[in-house]
Amino acid sequence: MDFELKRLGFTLLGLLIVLNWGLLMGAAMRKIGARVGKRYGIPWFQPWINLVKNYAIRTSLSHGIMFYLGPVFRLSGGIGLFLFMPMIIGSQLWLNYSFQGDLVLIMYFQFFGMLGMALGAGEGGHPYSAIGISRGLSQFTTIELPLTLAIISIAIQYDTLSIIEIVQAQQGGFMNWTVFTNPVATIAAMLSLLGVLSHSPFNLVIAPNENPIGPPTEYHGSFLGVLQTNRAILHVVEAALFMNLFFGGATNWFEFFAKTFLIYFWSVFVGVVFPRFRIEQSVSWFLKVPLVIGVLAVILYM
Amino acid sequence: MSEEKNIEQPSKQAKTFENPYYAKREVTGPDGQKFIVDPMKDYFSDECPTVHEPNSIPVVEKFLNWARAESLWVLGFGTGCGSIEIGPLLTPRFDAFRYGVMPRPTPRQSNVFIISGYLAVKTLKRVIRSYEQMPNPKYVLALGSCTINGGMYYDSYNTINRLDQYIPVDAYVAGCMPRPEALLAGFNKLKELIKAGKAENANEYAKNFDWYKANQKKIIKDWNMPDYNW
Amino acid sequence: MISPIHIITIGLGVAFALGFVNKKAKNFSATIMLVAIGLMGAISVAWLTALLQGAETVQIFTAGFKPPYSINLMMGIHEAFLTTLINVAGLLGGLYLLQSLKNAGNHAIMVFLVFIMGLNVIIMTRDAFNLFVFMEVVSIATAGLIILTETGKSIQAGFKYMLATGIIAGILLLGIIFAYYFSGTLNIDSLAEANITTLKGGSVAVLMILVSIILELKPFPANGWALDVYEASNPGISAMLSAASATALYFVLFKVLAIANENWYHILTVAGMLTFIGSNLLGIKQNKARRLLGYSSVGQMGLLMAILGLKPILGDKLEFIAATILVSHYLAKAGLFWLAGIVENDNIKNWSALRRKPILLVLFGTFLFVLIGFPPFPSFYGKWELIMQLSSNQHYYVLALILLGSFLEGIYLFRWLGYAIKMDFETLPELNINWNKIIPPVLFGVLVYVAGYFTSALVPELSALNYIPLLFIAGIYFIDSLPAYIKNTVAIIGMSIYGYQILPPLYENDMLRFIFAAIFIGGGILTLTAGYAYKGKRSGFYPVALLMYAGLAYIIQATNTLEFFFGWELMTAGSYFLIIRGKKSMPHGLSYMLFSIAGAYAILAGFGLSFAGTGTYNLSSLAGISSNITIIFSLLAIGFMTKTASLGLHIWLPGAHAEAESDVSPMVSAILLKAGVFGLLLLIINMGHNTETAQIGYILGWLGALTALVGNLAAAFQEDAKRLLAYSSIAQLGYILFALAMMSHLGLLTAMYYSINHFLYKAILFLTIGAVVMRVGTHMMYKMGGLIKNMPLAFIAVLIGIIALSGVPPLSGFGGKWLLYNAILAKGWYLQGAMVLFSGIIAFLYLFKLIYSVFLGQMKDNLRHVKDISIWFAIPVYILIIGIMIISAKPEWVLQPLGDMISQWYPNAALAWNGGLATGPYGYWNGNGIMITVGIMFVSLATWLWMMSRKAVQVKQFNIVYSAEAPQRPETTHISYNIYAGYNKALGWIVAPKITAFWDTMTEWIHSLAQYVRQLYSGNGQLYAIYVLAYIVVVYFTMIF
Amino acid sequence: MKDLINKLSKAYELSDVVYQRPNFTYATANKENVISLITQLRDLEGFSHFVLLSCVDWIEDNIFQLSYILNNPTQKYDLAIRCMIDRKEATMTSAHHLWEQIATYQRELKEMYGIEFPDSPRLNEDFILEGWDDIPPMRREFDTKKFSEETFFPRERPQSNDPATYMKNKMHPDEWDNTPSSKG
Repeated sequence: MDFELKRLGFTLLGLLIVLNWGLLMGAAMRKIGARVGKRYGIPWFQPWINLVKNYAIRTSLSHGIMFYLGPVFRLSGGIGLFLFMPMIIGSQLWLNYSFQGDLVLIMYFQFFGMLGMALGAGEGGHPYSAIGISRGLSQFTTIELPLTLAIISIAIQYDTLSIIEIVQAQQGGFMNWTVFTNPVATIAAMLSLLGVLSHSPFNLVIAPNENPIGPPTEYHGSFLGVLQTNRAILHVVEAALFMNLFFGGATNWFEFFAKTFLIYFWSVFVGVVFPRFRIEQSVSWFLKVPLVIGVLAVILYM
Repeated sequence: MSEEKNIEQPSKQAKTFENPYYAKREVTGPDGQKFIVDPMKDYFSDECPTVHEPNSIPVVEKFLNWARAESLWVLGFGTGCGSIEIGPLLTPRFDAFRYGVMPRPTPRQSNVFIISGYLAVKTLKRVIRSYEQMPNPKYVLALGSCTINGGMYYDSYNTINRLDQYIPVDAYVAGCMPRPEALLAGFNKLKELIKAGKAENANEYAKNFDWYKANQKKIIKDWNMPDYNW
Repeated sequence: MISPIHIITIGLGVAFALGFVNKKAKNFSATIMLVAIGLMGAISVAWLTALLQGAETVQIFTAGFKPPYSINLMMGIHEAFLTTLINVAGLLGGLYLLQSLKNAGNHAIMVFLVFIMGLNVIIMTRDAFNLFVFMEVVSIATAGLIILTETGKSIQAGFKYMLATGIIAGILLLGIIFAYYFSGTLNIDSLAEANITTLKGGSVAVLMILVSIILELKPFPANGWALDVYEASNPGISAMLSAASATALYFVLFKVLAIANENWYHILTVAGMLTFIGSNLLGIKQNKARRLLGYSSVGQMGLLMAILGLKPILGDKLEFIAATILVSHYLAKAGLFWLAGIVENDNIKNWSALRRKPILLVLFGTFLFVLIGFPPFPSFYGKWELIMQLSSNQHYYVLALILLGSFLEGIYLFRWLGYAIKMDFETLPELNINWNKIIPPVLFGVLVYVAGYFTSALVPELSALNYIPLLFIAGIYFIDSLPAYIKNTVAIIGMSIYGYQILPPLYENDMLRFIFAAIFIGGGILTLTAGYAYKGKRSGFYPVALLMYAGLAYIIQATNTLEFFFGWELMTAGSYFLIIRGKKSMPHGLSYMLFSIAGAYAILAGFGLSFAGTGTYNLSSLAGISSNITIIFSLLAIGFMTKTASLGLHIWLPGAHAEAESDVSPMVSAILLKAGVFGLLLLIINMGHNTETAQIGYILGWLGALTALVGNLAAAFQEDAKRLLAYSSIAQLGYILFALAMMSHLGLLTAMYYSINHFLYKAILFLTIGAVVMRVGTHMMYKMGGLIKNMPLAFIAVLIGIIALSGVPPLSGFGGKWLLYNAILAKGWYLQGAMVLFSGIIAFLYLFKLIYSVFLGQMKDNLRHVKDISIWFAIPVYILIIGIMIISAKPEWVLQPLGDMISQWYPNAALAWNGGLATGPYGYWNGNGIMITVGIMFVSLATWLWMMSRKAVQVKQFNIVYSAEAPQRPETTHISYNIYAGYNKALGWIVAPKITAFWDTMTEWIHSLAQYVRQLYSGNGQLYAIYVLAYIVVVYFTMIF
Repeated sequence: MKDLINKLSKAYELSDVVYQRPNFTYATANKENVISLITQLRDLEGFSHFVLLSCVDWIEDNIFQLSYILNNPTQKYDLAIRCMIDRKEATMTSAHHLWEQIATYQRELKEMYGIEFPDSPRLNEDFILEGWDDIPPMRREFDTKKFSEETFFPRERPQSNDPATYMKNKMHPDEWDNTPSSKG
């Protein structure tokens, strides 16, 4: 019982770290984007201010119970992913609640937040919400396909679906990382990652220019704050997933920060260079190059 | 000129303005039951705005005001010719992002409404709607002479002369047109006001709601929206 | 015992005597006639009972000489039975024709009497010349009866009939003369003894005799005259021709066949099959009821002829097969012609007039099912026995052709039934019904059930069958006039008692059957509960619903293939009627039935082959098959896959499920489809351990994956809520097929888990959406929207349903996905597996569309005041939700026993359980723990956000930011129609309706072929005569070569 | 082009023909003739493109001048047909059947000048103005300044200064007198 309490404490601490790291990473990425555009960019603490401001908004509107539950689902999705994801290998305390489920759980828990958010935004009744969601879901189906293939590939490679075991199998020098032992699967997954993090060119969902902000059009104040909180957590956790699967995981927090930053940077790096895809373009794109690479990754291990 | 006087004036048209979409209608339900649908009541909330008192703990309120001041999300709604000046604001040359200014596409997530110049009566209606849809700590930055006294359109039959008669204005940026630097100065002025706790115009609007509404309805003859657009 | 000769004496005597009766005393003469036929019948019945009790066959020699010098009659068991049939038909037919005969006058009454008497003699006589004479008598009488209705058409038909029978009679006479010339006898038995074919020129005699009798049986294509007769004459007469004449003539063929040699059996088989297929093919294009019945009659006679031709292989089973099919045909065809006389409308589309008198509709349906050979009617057993015998003797082509012909027959018969059940009947005139016209068909309707019961008693494999459910259904039918809630209660009580009886022993002994029985019976009770929401009588619903459940229960309890097939056919019939109850269900009911029949025939063929291989009907004997494994497995799998609606065989499903009533959709989707799964499971656990089946399994795996992909994609592009769910069912069954096809421990576990889950959530979704549809009056999702405000109960149910379906943790669907991952990795089906998982993700598209378009978004004007779903729908739905919650929180309660069960067959790579933690070959999963973790997290976050936003202003649907405007109408603001347009652009080509197009083309071809062949029948009497002659020539040349 | 004008002049009594530019001509026609004239121009003379329909308020002469400007894309030639109608009974035959877009011009003229075009589609719907219930604002008897002052809460405007004196006094009191321009 004592251990259980300790684990709970460490998990909450980890959540706090991840949240702040996510916010900082978000700021850093905005800053990088600005510097690429030769701007000075936002102050590094801007995300925290935005968060505080949003939680401090006084007006609150509700379109109904599901509208209110939408952000709850979304944040539960983010935090849940965090809970089921081992963060730092090497310490029992930073493994969170990952003993309850394996990689498949992570794969499908991603949808928890998406689905809830979709429903919440749906009850908002705004046409753009529905359009945004329909695009998001359409795109997400195809994003998952190469990722699924990559995961099957590494599951065959390591003969397990347990993230902890996958990470442990990669210990002992960077040449053991999946990225070097199974580069094809890594490529497929990293292409999927672009979609998972929904940066440009795969950000039609919230494309501010043609479809103002997409699903969260009606969300404001604390609802929006919850969504931003989730976004910060989710980005770190997604990056952590890829870190665990392909880049040898992390044995301490510094390694964690460095690796998640670089993985996240990959999507930003692509995002600042490429313009946005239309939905049928992005769907077809994922079903061309990444799919072929993913199939190749599986065939190599068949 | 005496001839002109002889010309008889056409009388004012007696017009009623009813939006057919919002007219009451009789509808048959799926079970054959008939009932009246009144869109203005059934589709729009008729609640009035309320005054949201600032946080009772001064330190907290000061902190929150600081956060509000440093995170100004602008409603991207180009109301007049001045909106041409907002674009450069986000370019590397002026880079308003460094002051925490960011454009948002939806009023629900914005705090600052930039009225960029002249306002036709028609546009005013949309401005009111968008303003009312913004959540409570909200600020109006009026840009250009037109918003102060009508500017070069002072005698036009369809542009308003004074914005503050219709919605509360926090800061004016004078000029025709003001340059982006002036706009940045306006933002900084607004920040000062917010930090000083003086930018509580959303509450003012709620307090003087009837007065504002009377002014708005005086010129918007085809008032076909609820009194407060949530 | 009265001598059978008195049948003749009574007939002839009364007929002559009638000549002296006053012409105006028509009532008297008609009564006399009926009494006479009754007496004749009494004699036959008396002989039948005596013979059945062991009396000796008697020979009667007229004029006191022995053959060949006298005419002799015989009264054996065959003769007694057939004369009984003919006299009963004559009695009822006479009753039916009472008015017509009276109107036509005494001579008509006389003719009718002579006709019946003649048929009796034809059956009894053993003398060739006597046979010829009475055949002529019957011919002339028939012609007289045909022109009884004095229309131009009937007179033409009578003429054509005379023309054709004249030719035939001439040839027959020639043949008899030759036979006498060569053998010196006219007695058939003596002719047979003389082995006439071996005599010089004898074969010509045999040819002439046999070919003329074959021609009398109206073989295709030399039967145009007969069809005109059926069509044009009074339906009462047609009934006599079809039931009595055909029966007698068939017996003549049976008798005379004794004189023929081996070659004739082949000729008969070929001629019979040609007729069976040809006339059924032509029937497809036919819209006139009586002509259609004519085609069907001719076809059935063709089948019977072929059966006679198969005598060498059928051996002592011949009589059973022929008798069951003959009796079925006799009862059904007479009944149908009589109904045709009542309907008085020759267009099959106008047979909906029968609905004015529901008993007639029931009779009609009964007779059609008799013709197709559904249980519990005699023809079912006959067909079963026939197929079994054919396959054990390796007559695969004949087997295939018989099934093909039956299938063709099914097409037009069920189309007709569909018209009768579904077409509008308000505009049709009232039926003109006399008591004497209604008694005969009703009596035959009863007889057909009685016959079925007695036939089943002859089949030892069915001795264990429990008839109580069927009696219960009959009971329900008799209280059909009571209000629905009473019948509903009775039905639920009945099912509960039945469940109470069969479930506990199954739980002890057979986990597999227990689970499916629990789904069938538990699901049945739950879906029936929803029936309380219906007001009024709901007539006809309960018997058919219970029939389906009874069929399912029989399938579960079946120990041999016959019982299984019996249950399968009952289930098909019941579900057909359930499906066709929907408003626009006519075409979907038909396509369902056709796929089902085709599937059932595949199963039949498969069972036949397995019988051939093992020599036993036992279901478990499937495991012992050593030959033809691939074919048997494929046939059975295809048969079962018509029910699971796998890709290619799925086109019946969307329409059938979507258009069915609100509480029927869950029955046919959540429950009925599991019958196919059960069949496949049986197949795999029995036959799955072979290398051959493993190869088929590989194909099935791909097929399942493709089904899942196409089903889900198609569902995403639907606008009709129920159609969406129907496509979703296709896809879900695709997962199950995929998992089953792996034939591994985890595969089967996944399939079972999916089956249970699919039952739960699809029942929830279909019930809820069905209830919503009942409230809002449309299936189209874009016409709904925003209903969460009015229907919170429905919303919660659908929400739970879609979360469970989508596989999002923590609800039960995730277990399925986890198992699937492990199974795929363990089996090594990576690419197919990825396809299945991909389609699982596509499911999100339609699930979101479903819940969003219906419950979220903008509410429409006309739906502002709809109420929440009926409480009677909500109760079963919430019971099912509790089920989902239990399975989600405690998956080990289900998975552990399932795993133990599957280990019997596939012990390798099982899951290891440690409390709630399951460890598979690849991963681990703690459903219990996840549920708790997610629950605590969700509740605390919800509370936190609620604390922050508890003062929220409740706004209404147009209070949205709308680019500074306000929405004008909810219809234009609710984004739902074609919401996945972009996705459609990218991937829509996958679901282009190629398969539907394929089946449409097939249908078109069959119709075109029928149309082409139909040109044979020009309606020209001379041409028909030439056909008859040509037929003889062809047979002659066939004999020579 | 003169040939064309001469030809038309005979048939339609054109007056005030002004050859404005080599490719642009004004002509005035009677109210009754205008529609048939532009029909002929469209169908027979190749003026297939309708440029615009506008109005001038000649309040002193108590007339509205309508100008239909047509374009002949093959010859690259514009022809403006002017037509004077009475201000008091400002009604003109609708020409929307010739070019559909004319209906829109006519809505504008109805809204801004109050000119009636019977049978023109959607003529009485709001076009640019929303909820306007005063006299049509482009009629010259409408006093827009007065309207603005009555309606829009005018702010007290600052005293308007002569820029030259203002600059002299306020900004350059010393230098001003010495500039050459002030001397000259």
